[in-house]
Amino acid sequence: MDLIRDVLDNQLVDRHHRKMGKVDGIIIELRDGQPPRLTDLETGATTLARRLHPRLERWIAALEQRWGAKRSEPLRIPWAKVRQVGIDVEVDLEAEQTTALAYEQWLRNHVIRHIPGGR
Amino acid sequence: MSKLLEIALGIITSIGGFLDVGAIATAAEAGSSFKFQLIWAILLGTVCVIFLVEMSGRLAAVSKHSLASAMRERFGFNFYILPLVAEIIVDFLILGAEIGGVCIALQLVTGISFQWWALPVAFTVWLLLWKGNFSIIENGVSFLGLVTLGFVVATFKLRPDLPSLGSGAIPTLPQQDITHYLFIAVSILGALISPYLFYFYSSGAIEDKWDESHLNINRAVAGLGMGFGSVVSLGVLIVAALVLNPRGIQVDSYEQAALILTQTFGYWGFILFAASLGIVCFGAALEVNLDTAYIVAQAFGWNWGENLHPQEAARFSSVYTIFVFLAALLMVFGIDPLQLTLFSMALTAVILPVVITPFLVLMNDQEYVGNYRNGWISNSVIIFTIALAFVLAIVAIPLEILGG
Amino acid sequence: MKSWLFTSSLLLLVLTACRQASPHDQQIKTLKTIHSWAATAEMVGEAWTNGQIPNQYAQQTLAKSQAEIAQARNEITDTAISVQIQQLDKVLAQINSDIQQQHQSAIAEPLHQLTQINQQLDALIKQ
Amino acid sequence: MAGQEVHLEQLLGKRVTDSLGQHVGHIQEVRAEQQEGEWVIVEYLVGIAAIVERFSAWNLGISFLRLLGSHKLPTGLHIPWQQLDLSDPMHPQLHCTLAELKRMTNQL
Repeated sequence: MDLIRDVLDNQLVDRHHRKMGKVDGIIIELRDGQPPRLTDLETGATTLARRLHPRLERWIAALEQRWGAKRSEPLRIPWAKVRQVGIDVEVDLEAEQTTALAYEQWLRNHVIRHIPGGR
Repeated sequence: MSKLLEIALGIITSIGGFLDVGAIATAAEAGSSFKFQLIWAILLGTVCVIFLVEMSGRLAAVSKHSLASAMRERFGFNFYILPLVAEIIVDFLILGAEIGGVCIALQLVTGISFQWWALPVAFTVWLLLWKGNFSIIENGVSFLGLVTLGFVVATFKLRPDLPSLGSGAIPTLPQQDITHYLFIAVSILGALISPYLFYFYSSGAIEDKWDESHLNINRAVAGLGMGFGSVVSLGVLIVAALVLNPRGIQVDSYEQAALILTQTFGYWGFILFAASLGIVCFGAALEVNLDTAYIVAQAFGWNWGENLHPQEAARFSSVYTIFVFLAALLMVFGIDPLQLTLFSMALTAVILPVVITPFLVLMNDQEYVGNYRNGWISNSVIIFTIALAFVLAIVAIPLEILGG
Repeated sequence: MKSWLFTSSLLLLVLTACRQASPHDQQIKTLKTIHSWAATAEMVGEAWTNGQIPNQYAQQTLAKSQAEIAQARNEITDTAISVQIQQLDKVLAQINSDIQQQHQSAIAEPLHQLTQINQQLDALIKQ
Repeated sequence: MAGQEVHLEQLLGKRVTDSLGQHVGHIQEVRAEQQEGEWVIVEYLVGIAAIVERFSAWNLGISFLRLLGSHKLPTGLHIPWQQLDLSDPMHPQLHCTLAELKRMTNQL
């Protein structure tokens, strides 16, 4: 499996194929005398921003802490939850139960529902 | 739905997708300033756009992934951020120009200045996206777009001289005003080969749940739809060349373009022009606004879809809600719609290379398009378009600074 | 990256240099703009006479023509032409007020003058 | 080094040097395999060829190179996991020299 090509930046879907963001980061663990192990996937704006520029990461984190859902820490998904890697990366989770959709939920409950026709 | 009906609908839709404020404005400007001499630019742009639209449809039908998602997955976010930001900026200006086109149409008919119409028009665009679904957006507005065939009828009534039309199909440089000529040529190509069309079309194929069985429809729709759209553009150019050019009128403003059908159709010609401009720009405004929401949502892997209820895709619908009102502000501040149009078309040409180059990789990727990979003809067209786009990008920047 | 910047700025410089149009070319360009708007006004006048366009639109477009021509006039240095353009401005104002007052018959005269001025402008450009 | 956590996405594009400080290339791809029920990294791909591979554009790349008249195809470098020291993820370094790596992996 080519991690950069097939996993990083690919669509993340939950067990019902609901879109829950994309793979923004991959975490590995270095071990003595053994090959590095894949431990988690990460999804979240701060992880993504860090790849572009470390300063951008701090800005995004500050923004997220102040406004909206007030969540800036990325969601970590243990590699054991990964069901399938095709063009999409499918994980054995319930998207709505995770923090991956924190901003989606916040917007839905605080903004969209209050606009006529949005409910 | 029977396949034939689906094809017919698709063709009508893509006439609407092809024609927008840019296509009309650049064609009118080209015809009035240089007679038939820029016909080649429309023909060249049409061939490129047919191939690229077919590919974005094929990519979506086979891989079930839109162009934007595929670009982000294959090239990584750090690359995709380039076309994404560029496209958002261009979409912003184009959306402003499309809203401007609708406002001008309303000003022509009512006499009330276009600035006053900007927010009501933006609100109507938003309301349709908020309440409607994809097929309303796609089919409803495009059927109205058939009024633009008036330009084609006018062309026949004016009986243009065929040999001189034919000579316009071959690129030649004029004796004077070379910078202006090149600027319009770049703007025409930028208006026809518009990236938002590819992103929108591939997202639309997914909204319509296309699969491999739709590949023939895709081919017919891309070829015939874009072809018909191009015929209307040519009509605008030819009518402008026959009506305005002999009098020495160069289209610097929409008020001047509004006169091109009065000679042929009288009062109804004036109304027909306003209606065509208004409908085409309104349809395009819907598409550009939706397109921006598509590419942003797809960039981050959010849930998206015009067929979803706004609360099922909260971030997606927030994007188009905010974007359309921001773009309308351009018109509220009274920026000249035609100048904005020409500027954003030339700017489109600048961002083309970064949007088209990924086609070459994606359309040859077994994992995405499987057995439906590009043949050598399609690949050659992409390579040619990339080369063309690079030349345009290099030419467009100085022309833009010099103001054409 | 640096060499690329250098090349493109050089290209830009060359292109700008090429565009340093002679005063004569500049004059022709300005005349073309004036002619274009005067011809627009003429066409509007004709179309209005034939009842092919709404009043409001006719007035707005005439006003716009006047404004555009006034702006271009500042660039004209030749006094003879300048006088001619003042004349043009008067004619346009006359047409506009005729349209405002719905003087269907009165408009023929200034419209005829406008046609003549346009022919002169055309001849000047083609010189 | 054991138990140290590394963000793989941060490694992408990082310049690798060998034990003598010589330039090896930039990391373009990381390959993983399933071993005894868990996913582990087996090798790192470096160089232009790795980019081509990442875009799975091999056929296209090869025909393009033929067009340009090139007969020798670039292969890029595969670095086995044992040979790459990631204890400073900002500056990945080989445990051996570039020449040794090439000999070891029989490349080029």
